[in-house]
Amino acid sequence: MSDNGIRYISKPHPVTGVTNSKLGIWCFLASEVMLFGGLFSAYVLLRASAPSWPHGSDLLNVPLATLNTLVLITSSVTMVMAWASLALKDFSKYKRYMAATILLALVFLAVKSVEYAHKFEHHHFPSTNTFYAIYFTLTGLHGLHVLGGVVVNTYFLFPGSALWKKDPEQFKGRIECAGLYWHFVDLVWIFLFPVLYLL
Amino acid sequence: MSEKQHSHDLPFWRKYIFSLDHKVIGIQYGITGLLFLFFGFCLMMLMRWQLAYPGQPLPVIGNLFSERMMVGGIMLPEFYNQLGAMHGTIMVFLGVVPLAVGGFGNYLVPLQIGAPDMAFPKLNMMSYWVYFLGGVAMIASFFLPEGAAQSGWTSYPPLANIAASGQTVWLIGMVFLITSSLLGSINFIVTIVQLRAEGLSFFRLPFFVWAQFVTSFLLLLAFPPLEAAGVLQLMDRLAGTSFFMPSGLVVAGKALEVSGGGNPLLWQHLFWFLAHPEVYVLILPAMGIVAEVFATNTRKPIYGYKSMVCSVIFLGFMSFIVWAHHMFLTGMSAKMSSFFQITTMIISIPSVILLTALALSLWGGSIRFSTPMLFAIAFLPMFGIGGLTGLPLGLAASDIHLHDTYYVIGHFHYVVAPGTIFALFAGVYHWYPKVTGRKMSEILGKIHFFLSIVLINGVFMPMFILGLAGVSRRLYDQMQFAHAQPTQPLNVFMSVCAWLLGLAQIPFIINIFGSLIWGKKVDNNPWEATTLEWAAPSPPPHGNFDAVPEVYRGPYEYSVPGQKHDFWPQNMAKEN
Amino acid sequence: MQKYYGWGLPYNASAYGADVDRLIYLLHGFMILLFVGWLIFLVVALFKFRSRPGHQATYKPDHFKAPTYIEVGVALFEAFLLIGFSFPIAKHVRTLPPKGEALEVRVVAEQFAWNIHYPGPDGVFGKTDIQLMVPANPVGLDRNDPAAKDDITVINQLHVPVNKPVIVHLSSKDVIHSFFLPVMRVKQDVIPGQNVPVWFQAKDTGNFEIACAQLCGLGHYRMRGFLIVEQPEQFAAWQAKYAPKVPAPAPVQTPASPVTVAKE
Amino acid sequence: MTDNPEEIKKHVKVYITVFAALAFLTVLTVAASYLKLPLVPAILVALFIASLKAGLVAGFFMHLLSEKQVIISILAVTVFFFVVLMLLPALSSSSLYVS
Repeated sequence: MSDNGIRYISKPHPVTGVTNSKLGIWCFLASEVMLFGGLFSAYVLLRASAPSWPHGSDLLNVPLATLNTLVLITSSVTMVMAWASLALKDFSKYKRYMAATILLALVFLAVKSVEYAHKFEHHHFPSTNTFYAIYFTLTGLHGLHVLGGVVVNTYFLFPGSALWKKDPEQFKGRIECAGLYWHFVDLVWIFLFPVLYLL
Repeated sequence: MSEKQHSHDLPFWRKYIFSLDHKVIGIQYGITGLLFLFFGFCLMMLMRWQLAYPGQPLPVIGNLFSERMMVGGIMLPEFYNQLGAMHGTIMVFLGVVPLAVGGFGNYLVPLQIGAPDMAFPKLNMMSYWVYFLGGVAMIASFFLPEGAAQSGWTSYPPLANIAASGQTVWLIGMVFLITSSLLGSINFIVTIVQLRAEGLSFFRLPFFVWAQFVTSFLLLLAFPPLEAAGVLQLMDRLAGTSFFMPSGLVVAGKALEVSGGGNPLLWQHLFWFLAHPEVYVLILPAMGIVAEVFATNTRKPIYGYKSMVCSVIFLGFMSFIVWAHHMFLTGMSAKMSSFFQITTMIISIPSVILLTALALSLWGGSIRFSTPMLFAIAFLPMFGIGGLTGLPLGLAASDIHLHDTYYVIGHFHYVVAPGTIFALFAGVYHWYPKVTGRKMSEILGKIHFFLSIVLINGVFMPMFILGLAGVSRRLYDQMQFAHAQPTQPLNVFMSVCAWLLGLAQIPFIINIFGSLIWGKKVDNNPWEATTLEWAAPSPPPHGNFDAVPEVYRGPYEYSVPGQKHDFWPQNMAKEN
Repeated sequence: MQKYYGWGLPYNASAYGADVDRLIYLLHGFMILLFVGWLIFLVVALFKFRSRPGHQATYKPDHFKAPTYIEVGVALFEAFLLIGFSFPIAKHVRTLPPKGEALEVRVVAEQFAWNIHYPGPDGVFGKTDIQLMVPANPVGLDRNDPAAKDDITVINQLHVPVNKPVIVHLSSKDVIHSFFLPVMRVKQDVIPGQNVPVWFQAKDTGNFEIACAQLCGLGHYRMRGFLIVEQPEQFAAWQAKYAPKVPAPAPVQTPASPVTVAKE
Repeated sequence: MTDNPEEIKKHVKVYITVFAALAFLTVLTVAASYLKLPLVPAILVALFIASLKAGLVAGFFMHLLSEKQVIISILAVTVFFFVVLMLLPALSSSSLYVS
């Protein structure tokens, strides 16, 4: 029971079995699925109607992207470990795992910016052709989502963690939701990587 | 310190401007929505001058505009196209949806399900202010050097891609509005699923809450593809990509330096993938309001509550597979147009069921002709005309002649203007006592109703005649076409009706502000209704109910045999 | 002069226009019938069950079965209209007449004009190139191409022989337009980057109109063309008059501004 | 979510194995791309591996395998509309368009 009487904030609803925030984050992820779905369907339509479509591996650096994928998967794991250590009431382990997640995300963004810089040097801009256009749009929007995740996670690492002492249950729920968002961002990259780089 | 005292010592700006209370946010949405409706109405009244008297200077107001819009009072085509595009955008995205979903939904859903507030109050406040930013962006685009967006509210590329800077501001405004509706819909779904009172099962929910629930799913799942399309168009306009620009374009004699390879139909598909569920977002809350007003004023339960709920859910699913009936003429083959004709015919069935169920709810009732009831009754035939005129547009054969003519404009305005907006008027008159504790004047209300119902038909009925004659839409001056000249006098009639309709809203405006002072004071249940919002005091305090209410029966238990009163509120344990 | 336009459907000069008009009238009859019957029910219900002293609403009034029959009837009639009328007409409109019989014309829509390109007696369209698209040569016809020698290009003047199917190949140079012939009940969006054929067959001669039905910018309202349906002899005479006089190879003017189309 | 420590410790082992599987699948899909398969099989292979990885992340990391019915039904509705959205390009492919 929070201050203005809204129930099921930290305790799950007896019938539906979920807390408000978990249902809310899943609804948000549903809309994100439709957002990236719209961009993927644009990709498919553009590729189908294009007379010639370059091979991703010819224009893009696949080994670097593979490393990037592994970095993002590792950050997904450290995120779920952070949540698990909260479940084990081990706050210090949580802080280490959360820091690792943020660090890995920054590595991912760094690799991405290196990749972008490399392309801009060779005058491959979004306006060069439709392949680069959809490549920059998809990876750019995904990058923005990664950045958003980093900002939220940093909040939970420093100022947000004060809630741990006041209401551990609610804080664990928040970290779970941040985790769900983060795994979703990783999920999108899991599809982006083969579609853009390997096909 | 209980919640009630806590809210009293909030500073003014925390209590009214950046409030977390769903009722204050509902009123904020309501007032902003009504202001934008009025602003969109004024844009239309300007357009009506050019349509009725093409090329003649606008008497007084004409010289207020800058040289780029009106030269010596004579409207320029650029300004006319801006008015057309912004009238559509403002009425749909800034007027009706925020009023129907943001205003009515935010205020009433928590009350009708017995919840103290929405599930995420901060998210609720943020969704209002993101909507507000979107509105500011749309209005600011008028003051750009080359004016606002001018390629229609559908902004089809390549025209939208090569348009002036107003289109970029329109896209940014749209991204804000879409984000606001998205956050709002998450709030609604979680509130309706999680915070229902004890004993309030899904099939005891008032139909208004069902309508808002399905509307929230449409907003949640249909808006993001348009956001994706908006991102693509922003990239086209700012980063020089060519998602929607095919190669080999020659504009004004010069070949366009774009990488080409894009497909303009991609935008149309993504836009209409949203825009058809969007039109159901416009109509479902209106049907919810009409159902509530009907039950209360016929003193009997709604006919076929379960069949209406199933139709609304079926409508929600079907609305996602009909979008291409807006694109019959883009060169699609007979096979594809047949598929979308069939789905369009199928989707007309739940709408007919909903309309028939509402009409049959009158049978056997004891009908009180109060102002909300008058507007709700008028909704039925008006939405009926809107729906019926959708038939010739839904069949590809007749759509060939009628597509993109004034017939289409008559069709969708009948659904939105005398349909949704009349239902919203009914809602304002019906719930004003709950929001302010005072009743609106019946005399002013009836004047407003009888003037509006006559004039609104005067504006939109002739559009079908223009449409059959083949007059294309969005024409700055239809006198240029021989096939459009005979119907030009009708435009004068329509314009006069439109201006008078503007005047007919004055009793409504006087009523809204006047009743705050001289309206009759009422208790918490002036209409003797059964749903939960009438169990809370009017206006309800922060937190709505003292304790979480207990619900014992369905939402519309009126004239139950063997009861003293002819209404049996949901939360009343023993008989009434 | 015979009055072609008035209130309601314009004059029908198309061979298959009668089917479309019949469908539109049938639909509107059905709609008016449904609406009036339904309005009568509404008025009767409102009057019969208005609240008055001594009148009590009934909790569960016994509802007659009529509404469900009406709903099913409406659905069946809609299905009949769909399969009986709309599909055949839509299919008829979409299947082009055999190439041999029909006159083929290319119409290139441009911001605020219809450029019309006839293949000329040899029946073959000349090559076009966007490099050559200058105001004097809006279609960008390359006169050096042998097939283009006899091609005729005109602006806003679509001459068509009567009682002969005409296939119009629509393409656009800049934005989306919509090729609309009110009297022929023909309308087809012209999407840049696509070449969409549409066909019609005139059954009467006369001076009719071409209109643009899709917002295409400032001049959308004045994008007017003329559709002149005439006897075959007059059509041949007109074509002869407009055939290029001296087949001198048109000097390849370098377009005004050196324009490079970005590489594909 | 059961909160007792042993349960969580078991979960942690699962997360590590899932992590290994994801890493392996990533390397596998990259290796598959070097086979230079023709387009359609390449798409099928890549999408199959990607769906496998997505299933692992969604099932274990996002606890979808043990999730409540209300969330599963919302996701089912979303998948239905996602499929319609992905059919959109097929509907506007040139075969269905006269041009």
